[in-house]
Amino acid sequence: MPQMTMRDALNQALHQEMERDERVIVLGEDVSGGAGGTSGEREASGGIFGVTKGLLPRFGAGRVIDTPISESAIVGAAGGAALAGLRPVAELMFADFVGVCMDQIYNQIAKFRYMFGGKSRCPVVIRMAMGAGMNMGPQHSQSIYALMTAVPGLKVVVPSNAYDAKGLLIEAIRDDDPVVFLEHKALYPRKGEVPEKPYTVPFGEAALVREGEHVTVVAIARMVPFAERAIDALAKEGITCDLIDPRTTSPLDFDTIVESVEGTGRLVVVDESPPRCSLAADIAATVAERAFGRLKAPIAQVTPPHTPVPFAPALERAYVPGPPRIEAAIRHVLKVS
Amino acid sequence: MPQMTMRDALNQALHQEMERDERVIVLGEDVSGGAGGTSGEREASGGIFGVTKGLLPRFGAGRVIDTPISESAIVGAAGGAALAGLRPVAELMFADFVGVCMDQIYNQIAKFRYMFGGKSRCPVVIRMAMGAGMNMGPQHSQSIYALMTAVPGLKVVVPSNAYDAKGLLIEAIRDDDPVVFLEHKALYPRKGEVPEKPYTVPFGEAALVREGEHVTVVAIARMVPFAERAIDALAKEGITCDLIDPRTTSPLDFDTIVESVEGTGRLVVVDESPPRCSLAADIAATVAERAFGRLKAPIAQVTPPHTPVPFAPALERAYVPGPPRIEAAIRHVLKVS
Amino acid sequence: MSDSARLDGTRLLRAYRQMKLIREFEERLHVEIATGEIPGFTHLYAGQEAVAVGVCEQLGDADYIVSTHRGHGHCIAKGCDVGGMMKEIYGRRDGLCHGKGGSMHIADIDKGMLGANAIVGGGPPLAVGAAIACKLRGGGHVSVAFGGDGSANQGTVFEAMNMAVVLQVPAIFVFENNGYSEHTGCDYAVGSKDLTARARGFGLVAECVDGADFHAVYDAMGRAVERARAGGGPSAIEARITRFYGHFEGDPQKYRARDEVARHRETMDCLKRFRERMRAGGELAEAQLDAVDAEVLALIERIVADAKAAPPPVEADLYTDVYIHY
Amino acid sequence: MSDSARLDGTRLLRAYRQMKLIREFEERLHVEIATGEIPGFTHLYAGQEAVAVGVCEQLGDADYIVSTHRGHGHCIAKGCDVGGMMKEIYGRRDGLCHGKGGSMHIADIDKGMLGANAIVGGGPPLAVGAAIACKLRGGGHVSVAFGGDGSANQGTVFEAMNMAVVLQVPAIFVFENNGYSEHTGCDYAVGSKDLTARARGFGLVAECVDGADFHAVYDAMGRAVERARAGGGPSAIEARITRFYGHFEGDPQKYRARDEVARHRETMDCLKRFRERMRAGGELAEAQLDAVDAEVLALIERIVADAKAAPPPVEADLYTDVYIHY
Ligand SMILES: Cc1ncc(C[n+]2csc(CCOP(=O)(O)OP(=O)(O)O)c2C)c(N)n1
Ligand SMILES: Cc1ncc(C[n+]2csc(CCOP(=O)(O)OP(=O)(O)O)c2C)c(N)n1
Ligand SMILES: [Mg+2]
Ligand SMILES: [Mg+2]
Repeated sequence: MPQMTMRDALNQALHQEMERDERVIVLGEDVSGGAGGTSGEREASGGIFGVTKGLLPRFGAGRVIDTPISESAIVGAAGGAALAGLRPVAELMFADFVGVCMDQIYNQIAKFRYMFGGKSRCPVVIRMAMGAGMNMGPQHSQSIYALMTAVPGLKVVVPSNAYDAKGLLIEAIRDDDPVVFLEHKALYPRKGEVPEKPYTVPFGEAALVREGEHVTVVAIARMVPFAERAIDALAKEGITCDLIDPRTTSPLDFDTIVESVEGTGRLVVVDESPPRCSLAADIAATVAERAFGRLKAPIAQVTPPHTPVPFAPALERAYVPGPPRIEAAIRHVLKVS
Repeated sequence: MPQMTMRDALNQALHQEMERDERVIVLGEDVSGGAGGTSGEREASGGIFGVTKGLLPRFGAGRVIDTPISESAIVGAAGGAALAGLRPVAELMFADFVGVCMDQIYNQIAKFRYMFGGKSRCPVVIRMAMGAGMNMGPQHSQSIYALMTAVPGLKVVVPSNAYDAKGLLIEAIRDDDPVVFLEHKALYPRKGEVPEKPYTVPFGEAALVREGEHVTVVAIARMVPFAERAIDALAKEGITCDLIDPRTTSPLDFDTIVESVEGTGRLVVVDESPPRCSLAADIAATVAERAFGRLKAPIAQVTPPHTPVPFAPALERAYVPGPPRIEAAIRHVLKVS
Repeated sequence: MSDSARLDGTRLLRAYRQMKLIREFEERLHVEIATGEIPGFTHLYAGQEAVAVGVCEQLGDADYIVSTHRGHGHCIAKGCDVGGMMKEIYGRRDGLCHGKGGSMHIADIDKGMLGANAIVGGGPPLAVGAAIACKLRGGGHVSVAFGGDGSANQGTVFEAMNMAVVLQVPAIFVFENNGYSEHTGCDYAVGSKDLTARARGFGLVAECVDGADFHAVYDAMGRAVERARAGGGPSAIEARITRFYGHFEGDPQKYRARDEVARHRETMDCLKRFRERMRAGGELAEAQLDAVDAEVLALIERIVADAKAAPPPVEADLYTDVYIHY
Repeated sequence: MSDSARLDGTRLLRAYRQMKLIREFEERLHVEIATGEIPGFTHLYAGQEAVAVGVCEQLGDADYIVSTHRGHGHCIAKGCDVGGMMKEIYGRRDGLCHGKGGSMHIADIDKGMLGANAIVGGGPPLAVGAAIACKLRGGGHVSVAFGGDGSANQGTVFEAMNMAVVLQVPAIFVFENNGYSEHTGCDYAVGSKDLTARARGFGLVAECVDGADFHAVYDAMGRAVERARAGGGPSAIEARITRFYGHFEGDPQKYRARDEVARHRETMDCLKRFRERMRAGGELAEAQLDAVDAEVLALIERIVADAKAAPPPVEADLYTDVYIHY
C-alpha cells in the first residue's frame, strides 16, 4: 500500500469525492490562489497547507472557489449552498479563526435541522487546521474540539493519521449532517499507509491503537503519536496500555473507552487544549460515572495549563503535553490504588 | 434591607460605579435607546432588559453609548477603550450573540495580557443575558458559561440572586481582568435583600446556600433556585443537602465543593447547558479526581439533552432541568452505593 | 413597459391577496399576543407587506430567500402554508417546524424559504451560498436576502455583499428600511445615512424605492432579477417603509413621535395605495378586492382556531432532528 | 503650505532613519529566517515603510495605533524598542512580550502601540475603542487602525468604520493596499475594486495616496489627524504600496509576475524616492543620509547579536500574566 502524508491523503479524498459527486464544492481563502494576481498563474497556492492542491485545474473555478477574507461569509455561504442542495467543503485555514464566524457555525449550520423541525439538511464540512507545535503563537495554535463538541448539531472529527484522515474526510463529505473537520497541522507531514481507492471510516467508532492490560489511555489527534511513544517506552518495562483514539469527538465512542477501563481500572486522558470544560474533562466525567466502582485510581487528565498557547519554542514545548508527561501520568495512575 | 429585583440590583451597581469612577462607560445596542428616533425622546429603552435604565440622563451620551448592531465593534471597542485606560461595560443583549463577536472575546480581550507579556490591562466587563425559560427559541436561550470558562484569560460570573448580582457586578467593574458577566434572564425579576450601599462579592468564593449531610448539590444561576426547591422538598423527608452556588465559574471554588463532597460522599451537579464539554462535566471530573475514594456513588450530572433549546413551552420545560429532575437525581445518588 | 404594467388581473389580485393575508395575519397576532396565549416574543411585519410581496412575486419555488426575525411576511409571500405558520407561532406539534423554532425560525426549504433568522445579519451569508448553488446549476435562479436597516450594520452583511460581487452570483439584497433597529433610528445607526449609496460602494447595482408601493418594489425587483438571471451579478434594493407596530409586541415605542404610526397608516399603507391605484387604473374592481378581504379574514379565523386547538409537542420530540444520523 | 513642507532637517532625517531602520530590520530578518533560527512564521514589512512612518510621524505617544500580522514597521514607527522587538521575534525571555507573543503580537501600551494582531480585522474595532477613550478624555488625541487591502473585506472592519462614523470619534483607518491578501489579488477580493470609494460609502472622509511617497502619506495623514483632533470625526486613507517579499517568509509568490518585485524595487522604493527628493530640494545632504544608513546597519547588527545571545523564557513563565489576579 502506498505511504502517504496526511496532507496528501486529505487531498486525495477531496479529489475523489469531487470526482464522484458534482455537488461537492470547495471554498475558502486561497484554496487555489492566484486570482487577481499579476502572473496570470492560478493555483498559486492550493490551500495555505496544500490540502486543496490540484482541485482548481481539475474542477474549475465554479467548484473551487477562492474568497475574500470574510470567514462569516465563507461559512455562511457553505451553509446556504448546502441548504440549497450542494455539498460544500469550506476551508477555514486556522481553527483559531472560528471566532470571526462562530455564529454561522453554532447558531446557524448546527441548528437548522432542529429549528426547522427536521425539514432541512445541511451537509457542510468545515475544515480547519488546529493545534500547537509550530510556534505560531496564541492566535494560530489552538485546539478547538471542546468548543465544537459542545454544540448539539455538529459532528466533530479529529484524525490522528493519514489512513483515518482520508476515510473520515470521505465519510464527512458523504454525511448529511454538518461536520467540523479538525486537521492538526503538525500531523500534515505524518506518513502512513493509505489505500488508493476511496473508503470511509465511520464516525463514532474509536480505534484501538495499542492493546494492553494495565492502563487505558485516550488521546486526541497529535496526542495519539505522543501517547504511542510513551506507551511503547513503558512496554519495555512490562507496563502495557490500551491506547484509544476516538477519531471523532462528536459522536464519541464512550463504549469502547468504558469497556477498556472496566478491564484496566485506570484511565489517562490526553488532550491538547486547556483543562476547563475540556474534552478531557468530558471523557473523565463520563467514564468516572459509567465505570464507577471499577476505577482503581483517579482518572488523570493530561492537558496544557489554563493559559493561551505561548509563542517561544521553550514555552510551547512546556505547554503541549508531550510523551514525558504522558508517561508520568501513566506511572502516576499505576502508583495510586 | 430593601427588597430588590436582580434587574434593579444590577442597575444600581452600574449607577454607583459610574458615579464613583468616571472611567466607567457603558456601551451596546439600545443601552439608552431613542437615538435618531422621531419623538426626540432619548432613553427610550434603557437596555432591552432595563438594566441600564437611567444611566443616560445621569451620565450623558459620552459615557452611555448607543451603538449600531455591530457586536464585534461593540466588544472590540470595549477592549480597545480598556487598553486605553477606560473601564467599559459592554452589553451584548443576548448571550447567544457571542457568535458574531467571539473573536474579540476569546482571541483578543482574553489574550492581550498574556500575548503582550503582561504589559497591558484590559478591564472590560461584557454583560449578556443568557438562559432558557422564556420561549425565545434556539438562538436566544443558550447558557454559554462553559464556552467562556474554557477560555484562559477570562473571568466568568453567573449570579443566582440580586444580592450576589450587585456585589459581583461591582467587583467585575473594579477587577483589572476581563470579565464575562452572565445574567440569567429568567432571574431578572427575582427579588432579594440588597443593601443600598456599594459592596463587592469576591470572585472564586462559592456560596453555601443550604447546609446538609447527605448529598452535595452544585447548581449554576437559575439552577440554584430550582435546586433550592428540590432540596427543601426533600428536607421534609429528612434528606438534607449542601447546596453550593459557585457564583463564578472562572475562577471556580473547587475547594468548597471538594470539602463538602468529602463529607457527604455524593454529588449532583446541575447545569443548564447541554452535557458535552460542559461545566457539569468539568466539575464532575475534577471532583471525581480530587475526592476519589470518598465518593459513595457516581456523580450525577443533571443537564439538558444534547439538543438546541426548543421553542414550544412543552419542549422547553422538558429541556430545562427543573426541580423534579434535580430531586430525582438526589434520590438516585442516595440509592446507589 | 415596466414589469408591473404587464401584470394581468389574476396576478394583481394575487399580489393584493398576499399583502392582505400578511396584514391580517399580523393584525390578528397583535390581538392574540395580548391575550398571553402565544409564547416567546414576536416581531410583526404589518406595514411592510408590499416589500415581501413585491419581491416574492418575481420569484418561483426554485428561487431562494432568507429572512429575518421579522419574517412572517417573507414566509407568506414565498408561499409557506399559513396554517402551519400559525401553529408554529403557537408552538404546536404540527407547526411548520414542529414547534421547535417558533416565530423567528420558520422555514420551508421546498418553497425556497431558507428560514427566518433570530440573529441579525445571520441570513445574508446563507443567501450568497444559495446563489452559488443557483449559479453552479445554471438554471437562472436567484437568491434573495431580506434584511432591515439595522442589520445593514452587521459585519456579516457587509461580507456577504462584497463576496456576492466578487463571485458575481445571482444574489439580491433587499434592505427594508423601516427607520429603526429596535429603539434606535436608522439615521443614527447608519453612519452614512444612506444605505443605497453604501451598497453601491460595494460594487452592487443598487436602487432605493418606496416600500409602500407594490408596483415600485415589483419593478425594481424585476430589474434586479433580470440582471441576476442573465448572469449580470448581484444587486441591492433599499425599500423605504414603516412598521405599524413596535419592534416586538410589548414595545412602548417611546422613540417614535406620537402621531408617527397614525400618519404612516394614512400615507404609507400599501393596501390603501394598491386599492387607489386599481381604482384609478380600473384593473381590478372594488368588489373583487372586497371579496379577497372577506376570504382572507375567514382564512385567518380558521387557522387561528386550528392553531389554538392543535396539540403541543410531546417530550419525545425534544430529542429528534438534532442530527439526521448520530 | 502642506505639513511636509514644514518639516525641518531634523524631522526629515528622523523620518528617513525610521524608514531605513524598518527596511534594514526586515532585510536582516529575511536573511536570518532563512537560517531557520527564528521560530514561527513572519510577515515582512519591507517596501511599505513610508506608510508606517508617514502615519506615525504625525502621532505622539498619547495617540494610539493598532496593527496587523505585518506589524514590525508599525511598531518601529510608533517607537517600540527595536532591541526588544528583535528579541521577541527570536522568542527570548526579555523580548518586548517576554517571548509569549512573537512577531505577530508585539505591543507596547506606553508607546500607544496596542498590538500587532494575527487575526485579520482584529484591530480596527479596538482602534474605535481607543478613539472613544481619546474623545472622552478630550485631549485631542487620535487612534489609528492599520490594515491591509485583504483585511478591508473582513466584517469587523466594516463594522468599525461605520461605528466610528456614528460615534464621530477620532479614528483613522489606514489601508495599506499592497495588492494582495496572501496569494489573492486585491482586484479580485475587493468586489468594487476601490477601497477608497467603499470607505466613502461608509461616510468617511477618504483619500488615496502613493504609499511609497513619504511626503504624500504624511500630508494625507496630517489632514486626517487635524480633522480628528478638531472633533471632525474619522477618516480613511488608502495607501497604494507594494511588499518586497512574499506574504510570509517562504512564500514562492507564484501569483506575481516574474519581474514585479524587481520593478517595484526600482520605482516604488520609498528610501530611493526620499533620497531623490532630498537631492532635488537640498533639505538633507547625501552624507547625512549615508551616516544614518551606517548607524542603522550597526544598530541592526547589534540587536541581532543581542537577540541571538539572549536566553529563552523559563518554564515558570508559561503560567504568568494570564490574569492580573486569579
Ligand atoms: C446579532 C444580533 N444582535 C442583536 C439582536 C437583537 N435584535 C433583534 S432585532 C434587532 C433590530 C433589527 O433592526 P432591523 O435590521 O432594522 O430590522 P427590523 O427590526 O426593523 O425589522 C436587534 C438589535 C439580534 N437578534 N441579533
Ligand atoms: C481572520 C483571519 N483570516 C485569515 C487569516 C490568514 N491571513 C493572514 S494574513 C492574510 C492576508 C492579509 O492580507 P492584507 O490584509 O492585504 O495584509 P497584507 O498581508 O497584504 O499585509 C490572511 C488571509 C488570518 N490571520 N485571520
Ligand atoms: Mg429596521
Ligand atoms: Mg495586502
